[in-house]
Amino acid sequence: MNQDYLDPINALHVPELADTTFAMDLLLRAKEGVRNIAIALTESASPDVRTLLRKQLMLGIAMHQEITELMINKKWFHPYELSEQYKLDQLSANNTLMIGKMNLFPVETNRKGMFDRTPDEH
Amino acid sequence: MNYALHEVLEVHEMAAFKTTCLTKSKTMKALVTDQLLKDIMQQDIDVSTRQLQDYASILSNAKQ
Amino acid sequence: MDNQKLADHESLDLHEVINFKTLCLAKSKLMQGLVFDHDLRALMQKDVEQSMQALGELQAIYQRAPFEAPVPQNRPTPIIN
Amino acid sequence: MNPIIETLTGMDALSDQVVAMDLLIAAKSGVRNYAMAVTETGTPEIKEMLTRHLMEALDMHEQISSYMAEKGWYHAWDTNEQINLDLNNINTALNLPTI
Repeated sequence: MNQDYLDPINALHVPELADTTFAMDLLLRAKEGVRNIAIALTESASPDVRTLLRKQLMLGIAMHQEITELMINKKWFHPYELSEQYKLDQLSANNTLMIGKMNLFPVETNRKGMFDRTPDEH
Repeated sequence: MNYALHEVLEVHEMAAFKTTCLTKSKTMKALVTDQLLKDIMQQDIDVSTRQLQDYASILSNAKQ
Repeated sequence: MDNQKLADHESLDLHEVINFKTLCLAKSKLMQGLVFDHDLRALMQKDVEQSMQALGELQAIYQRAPFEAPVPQNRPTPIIN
Repeated sequence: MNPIIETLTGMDALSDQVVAMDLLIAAKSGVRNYAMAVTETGTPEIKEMLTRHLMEALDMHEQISSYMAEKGWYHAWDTNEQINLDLNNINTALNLPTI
């Protein structure tokens, strides 16, 4: 693996990789959101809570549909061609595994000093 | 009409669930005495019947 | 009915939904700075607006939870020491 | 419930309540199942159908839960009362004769 993260070759395909990841994240969140609201609905008894949750459920389903269509149009998601989808799944898993192996933050990340207490506390 | 595989599986899942629900509601309705509960169950039976017909048409479309 | 306290179980599920929505809002807002595609960014912005609206409405109802309490200005325990 | 079956099974104490509860649980799992299914589909035709079914399942859930609340079989706002009812039902179920 190329250990030089500043090597311009690494910038190749980054936009695709980033956007497919974020779109997938958005899709999974939309999905999770619909399920969460549906479960909350089966637990709610107050009429106004139910009305609100129902409205948000419909919005959530519509949002899920929009993301699905966007991802299909951009060819980031292939629900109808499973082997295409398989390739994408493996690719993004491999790419992300590669990132996982990188030592991205070699220096101390504790930034507490930057948010220190107010001056008069000393 | 061509559907994605996971969609067909999902519809199959719902059809199986609804089939048991409908069967149960139909048999249980005979055991109930309260009229209001009977009405609700009849409504459930009607709705479930319609839904199952929807599934049947989707599933037969999916069959090649 | 409208100003009545909520039931225990529905308050707990509201808690789940609110926390989830909060995280979603934060993610969609922050990730807009990272995406390249314009359509995806526009959709994320739409999600931000919808989530803000939804979160506000959920908060308003959440105030009627049986365990509601006055909200302090900051988180109770600072991690900086 | 039908008096003959009631006495036959010793369920006179539970009667319609069991059936209503079963219906409530079915409606509840229905809503959850639909929410799962709806977020797994992309074809508009299937999605619309499942969304419509989800709404119908929600209506059914609402109807049956308010019916049970009216009958005093379901105490949404009083957890203690609900626990008492649960304990009662547990006992009745435990004491049912096995045929």
